[in-house]
Amino acid sequence: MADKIKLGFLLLGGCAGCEMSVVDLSENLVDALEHVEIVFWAPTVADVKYDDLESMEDNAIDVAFIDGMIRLDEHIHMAKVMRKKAKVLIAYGVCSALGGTAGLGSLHDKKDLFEKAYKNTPTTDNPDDVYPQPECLVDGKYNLTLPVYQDKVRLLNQIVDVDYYIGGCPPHHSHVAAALNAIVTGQLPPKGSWITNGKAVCDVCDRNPVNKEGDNRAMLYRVLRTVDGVPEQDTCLLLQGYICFGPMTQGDCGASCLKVNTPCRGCGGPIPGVEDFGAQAISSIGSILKDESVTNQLREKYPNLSKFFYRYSLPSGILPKKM
Amino acid sequence: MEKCGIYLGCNIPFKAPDIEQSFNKVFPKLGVELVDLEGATCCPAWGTAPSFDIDTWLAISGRNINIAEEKDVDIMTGCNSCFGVMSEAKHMIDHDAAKRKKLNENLALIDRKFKGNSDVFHVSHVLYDRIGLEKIKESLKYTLKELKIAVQPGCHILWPTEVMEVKEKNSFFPTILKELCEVLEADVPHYSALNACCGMGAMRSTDQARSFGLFKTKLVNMKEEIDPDMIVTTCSSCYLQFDGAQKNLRESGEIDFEIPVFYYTQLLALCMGFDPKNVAAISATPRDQIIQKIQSEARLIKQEA
Amino acid sequence: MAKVGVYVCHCGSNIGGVVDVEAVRKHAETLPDVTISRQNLFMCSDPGQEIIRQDIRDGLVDKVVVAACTPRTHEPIFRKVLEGEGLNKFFFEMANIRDQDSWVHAHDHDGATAKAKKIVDSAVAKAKNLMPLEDKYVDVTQAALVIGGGVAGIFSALELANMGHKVYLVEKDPSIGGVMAQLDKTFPTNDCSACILTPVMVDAGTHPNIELLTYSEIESVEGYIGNFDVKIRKKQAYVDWKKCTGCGDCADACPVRTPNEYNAGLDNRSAAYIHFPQAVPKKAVIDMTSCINCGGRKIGSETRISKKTGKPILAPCERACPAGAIDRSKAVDPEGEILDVKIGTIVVATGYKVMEKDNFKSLAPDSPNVLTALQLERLISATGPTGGKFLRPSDGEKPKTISFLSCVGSRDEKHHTYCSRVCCMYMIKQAKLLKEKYADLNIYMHFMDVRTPGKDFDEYYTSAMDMGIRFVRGRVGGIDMLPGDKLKIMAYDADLAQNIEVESDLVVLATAIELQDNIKPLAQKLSLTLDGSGFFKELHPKLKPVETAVEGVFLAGCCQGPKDIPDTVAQAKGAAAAAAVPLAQKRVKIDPTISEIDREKCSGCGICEPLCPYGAITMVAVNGSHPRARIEMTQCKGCGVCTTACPSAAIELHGYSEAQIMAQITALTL
Amino acid sequence: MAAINLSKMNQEEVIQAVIDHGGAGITKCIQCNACASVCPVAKAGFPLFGRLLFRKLQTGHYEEIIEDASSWACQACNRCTEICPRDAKPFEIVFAFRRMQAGELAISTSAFTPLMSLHATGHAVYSETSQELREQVGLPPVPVTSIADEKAQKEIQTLLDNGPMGELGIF
Amino acid sequence: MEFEPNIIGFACQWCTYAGADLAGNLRCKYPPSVKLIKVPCSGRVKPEYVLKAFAQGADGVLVGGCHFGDCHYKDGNYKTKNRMDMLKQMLEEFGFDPRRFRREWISGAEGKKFAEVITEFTEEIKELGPNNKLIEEVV
Repeated sequence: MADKIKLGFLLLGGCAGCEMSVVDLSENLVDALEHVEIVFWAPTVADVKYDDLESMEDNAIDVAFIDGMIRLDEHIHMAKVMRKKAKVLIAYGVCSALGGTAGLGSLHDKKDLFEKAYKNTPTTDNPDDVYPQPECLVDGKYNLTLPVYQDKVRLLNQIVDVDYYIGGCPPHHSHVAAALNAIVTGQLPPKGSWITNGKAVCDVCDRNPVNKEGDNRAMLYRVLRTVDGVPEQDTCLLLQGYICFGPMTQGDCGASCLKVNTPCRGCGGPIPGVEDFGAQAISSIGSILKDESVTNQLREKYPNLSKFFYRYSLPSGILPKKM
Repeated sequence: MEKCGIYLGCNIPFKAPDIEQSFNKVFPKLGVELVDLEGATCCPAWGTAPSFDIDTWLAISGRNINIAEEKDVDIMTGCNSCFGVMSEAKHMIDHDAAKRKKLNENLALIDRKFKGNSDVFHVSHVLYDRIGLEKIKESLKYTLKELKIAVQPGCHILWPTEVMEVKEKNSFFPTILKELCEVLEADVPHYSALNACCGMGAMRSTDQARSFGLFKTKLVNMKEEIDPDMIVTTCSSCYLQFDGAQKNLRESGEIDFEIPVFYYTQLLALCMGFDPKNVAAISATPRDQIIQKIQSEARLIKQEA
Repeated sequence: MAKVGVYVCHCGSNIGGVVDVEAVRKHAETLPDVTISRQNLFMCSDPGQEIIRQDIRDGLVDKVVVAACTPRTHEPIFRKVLEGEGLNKFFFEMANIRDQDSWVHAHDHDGATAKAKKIVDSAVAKAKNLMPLEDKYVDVTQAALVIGGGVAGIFSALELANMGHKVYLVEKDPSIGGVMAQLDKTFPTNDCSACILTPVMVDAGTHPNIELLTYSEIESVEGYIGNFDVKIRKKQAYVDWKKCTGCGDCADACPVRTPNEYNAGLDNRSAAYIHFPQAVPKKAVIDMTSCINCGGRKIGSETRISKKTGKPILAPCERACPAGAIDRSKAVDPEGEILDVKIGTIVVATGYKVMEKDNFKSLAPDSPNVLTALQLERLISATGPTGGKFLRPSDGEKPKTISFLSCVGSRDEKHHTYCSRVCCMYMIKQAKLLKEKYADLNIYMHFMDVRTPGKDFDEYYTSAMDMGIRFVRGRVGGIDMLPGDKLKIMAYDADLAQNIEVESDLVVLATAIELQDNIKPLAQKLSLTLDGSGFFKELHPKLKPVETAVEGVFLAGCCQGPKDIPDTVAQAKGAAAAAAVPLAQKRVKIDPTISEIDREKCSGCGICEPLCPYGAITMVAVNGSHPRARIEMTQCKGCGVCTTACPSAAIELHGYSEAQIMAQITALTL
Repeated sequence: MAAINLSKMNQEEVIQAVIDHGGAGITKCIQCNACASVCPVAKAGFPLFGRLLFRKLQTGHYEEIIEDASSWACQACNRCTEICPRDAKPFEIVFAFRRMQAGELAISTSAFTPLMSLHATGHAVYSETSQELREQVGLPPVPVTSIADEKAQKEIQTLLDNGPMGELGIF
Repeated sequence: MEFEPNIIGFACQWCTYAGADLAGNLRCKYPPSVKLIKVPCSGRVKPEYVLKAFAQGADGVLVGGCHFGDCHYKDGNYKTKNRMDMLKQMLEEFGFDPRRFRREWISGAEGKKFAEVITEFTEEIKELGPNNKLIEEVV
């Protein structure tokens, strides 16, 4: 048997949900392990120090998956180290690829975010205004450090070269399986690509009116949020007035959210060829609003448009942060 | 009770205070509380600041309007000139950002800031548009049946229509004052020089003879075409010209008739039954006779049970 | 790598007098992919074109950028040059450094030169990304549509019909004839309007190639040049026109009185009426908005039998009709019927209206003795409300003094800034006709200035002075109403330098000509735009006066701008000739700058489908996969709305592609 | 009258001055005479009204007409503005010319009294005898306007003194 | 040297572009700040283009289309309005001065208006100063 393909997993600024999708492979993972071995999986699975990765030989890992966005100098450092150690580097999951929900933090400055997190939440009691400091001298001799918080969220590809991208929050396990399969069978697309079927959620959505006999796409004559009532099953959410990003989002998830009556929020990332998810969403959604009154409804229901349209992708936009 | 800032100007408080008194009587009775505008100055008159410097004009008008703003009321004025000056000033301030900026720089010198919350109304606009003919009709004690009125709306309440809050249907053939008189049951026929200028104001101070000439044309036209029992105006300047210049013309032998002149609220106050000693006491052209006639027993309106 | 040739035009001194042309040329030379950069006095001239031809022949350039005027006029000229040399004609891009640069920045030579360089950068960036495109052709339906049956529409229709083309002539009123049918006489020959128009109307009504559709309106227009699908609504006349003989008995029997449009509201007509005596077709209609349903004879109601007489109870109109053309018990659709016709080209000749006097508050509009000139025209016409007797409306007295006011609503920023072109002449005509008939009539003509540019026009004007008609120079500022229904004109005689007043029995306002009220919906149906004066916009004010921005749609008559009858007829014939060209060519070119879907990229979300204004997009199932979008080439007009909306970036608009626009943005910024 | 050599007239400068003083419509006037036909100044027989004034200004007349009092007879009735077909706002041009005259103190002496009164009391028109009249009809002798209000008088003086009018030395 | 703003204008060929040509015909004067990119319809302008222009340092961006009811393609300008109004709000949320972005309806007959809009827009941007910040941040 040929050498197994060596995989590595590294979590940066994220929740490890993407790695849960690997676990969700269940039996498939067992099958896969015939062809691959995982040589690094931190910090989610193994407790390691910086040294453990730094001391590996360069290119020791065949394919590395990095999930999470980049907010701390530690993230930057580890991403660079991992790039050296890996032959192929995959930005795994929407945080790593596009910034993710945490990327919306770039619409605020550090001061705002710290005040909110360490002082102003209802359950926080911080009368002395204590905030995390990058350095702290304890007992006059122990210089303790914390990773330095950066001014904005960055994407992996803004730090190192990225070979492939996988969207999703998290990526659907079937998507992960397909990616692993491509790796194992050597059927990866050209470098720099997204590993995706390249079609929108609508393509695989049973609700899409285009996919139904005798039904048609139509303009939106109202805007609803899910709090306004439970959407009808089986009918396209857009047609009902629930803004759904299915048309502009990669559909490798198999339209999972739609299956549980929830509108797509775009975690799959934009269809290849589209540079800026939010700008395209404005363009596409803005086109099918019947008239100005519907646009106004949308603006009323979603007072902050940027956080709505860029929910998973703000740092990847042409304007990547608050100016 | 609806509130309205009463802007007096100069002519009314100093030359015809009986008009001021007629406001005090008439408006509360019609459900409008008059709010004093303490410290208000001249509007400023066309011949003063507006003839010298636009920003100074806007500053003085803006200050007057600001006094009303601070009391949270609109402005009502009984003088057409004041109405014209302040309406045009307000229009300029509202539509020209640079002028507004300059205005507030000027007002900052006296610790004021123009907000733009108060509108400028004429007495006749408040009567016609905000109070309404119906309410006036209900307040009357005497009728003017079979009395003929020549109305004189005056110029500044007609043009430019662009700057006004309340507009005539056709400013060249105005009907607001006509309707206000008709509700008193008087006869208000049309005469051809209805919208002609009376010659008061700047023209009279520049050249009295020419001013009187223009006035005479109009007065004679009224007399010949409709021969009215009285002349009714809602402009204090027109009032002074019709009342005063008529006397001059008669004394110089240019006319041989006299027509009593009323400011509309004076006439309205009389019809409501107020004492002429308060509301119609000062005039150069006699009007005792017609006042007696108006407040006569025969003209009492019978209240329906 | 592209070989871009840049050619900078001086346009005489139009560009060269402001922009440093040599500096721009030099700058272009430094741009990547630019192989040649040249300048010439007039690039559009033969020698200018030859420079480009030679460079193409020498293999020096394969993409051409001309920095000159606007592509809106000159792009076709240069494309032909490329085509002539065997280069794809879409390998051409224009840099507009005249209309949008030198002409507007004459005060800033450096700024204009710097801007010209950026504009060239942008054009070169686009040129590098140009793709070859091929023209496509479709067949032309052999029929024309003329909208409007006034003198313009009639002549356009006749001209096309005489060339052998099938013509549908659509008129909203019951008869063709338009405003000209309301006129008494016409200047400068004073021939009777009816006498010269009626025979032409009859020609149009009887021509074998003309299908007359009066009392009809355009419901919708779809399609494109050569292949318009037009729906025409034949309004409900409530009279069976196949039986109606035009005898007018129904009109005589009808008791209703409602303002008569034909007489400009000066008298009344009945609800059942014939448009006017010389109507073509001479058919009656019943105007249901004013009909009072005599005898409870609502349309479609059952006929009741009188108990007294035992006869059916009929409305007077039904009873009067000797031809049995009115049957009120018959339920007919109040909306009329819709005709579907296929059309190759369209002539729009919807005419004009004159402004109503109510618009002019200072001119005593409430006086019955203030008339518009069109009302006077009816008042002095033999077919008018007084049978041609000149009597003033308030009391039927014969006027002794009449005043004409010019430029009412014309040359006035509060109404229309343009000159209505015909008022001076028709006022003089009306004055002359009156003076000829009533020598003792005092006539005052108040003018800003008398405009008489036309054959025999000025002689017509001066002869009016000889007749004793008095001309006063000075715009009238107001009219007072005097006792006895008289009117006092307030004027200022500019030549006398004196205020004057004129007491008149009758005042005539020469009110402005403007587009008909309800024309905007028609404009939208036809995708036509209006110009700053509110008339239909021609494609070019000088060189394309009958063409519009919509290929295959042409303009004739006053809907394009005020004009007199000779000019209207000339333009009508011109529009007919232009509209006949595609019919004669039998096929037309389809512009390839339209959108196309990359089926491989399409996700089938369907967002684009409801957006297309022409319904060109359909979702089509393709072997096994979900449906994908498809654009019908002949229906797409290339707006790019779908391209912008497509969330899968699957739609390309040829000629305005993503790569081209992005390259331009980059060229203009970085 | 001898012919005027137009090429020697200062047209641009005069027109610019009119515009600077608030008469931007001066270049729009086409001498249609509508304003003159209804102007009270014209009808009362003053020599220099509306259209004629505008023509003079358009052709660069200034010194020749600076002392003419006609413009001060303008009633500001604005009928001209309402009907001007060019939307030139004739009233504003007349007043612009007035301001040019005022800037050179080319105003009648009778205009000074109201100005000084405005500065002193806040009212352009005021007479002592009014107190008696007011009491006669049952009003307090002075109204609540600036006439009895020192702070208000200070305010109006500040506004007048700090503008161009303050520089004319009238007050 | 005085700051001359760089304004990128996306102009529909039937209205705003034609209006700009008419401004030339009428010899209306305006500052040489604006350079137009001709598009068939304002509905062809992607919000992305506006962002791109700003990111690459444009001081102002104008999207010009036909007045409502005048669109050569019936209703492309309504789409433009929906898209661009939302974009403008989003720009503001990004802390970007929305005055740098304008959506204007200028018809082919409004040459004078085109010149006025550009003059006024240029003045406004001159007051705001160059769009340096964004260049630093993004590029």
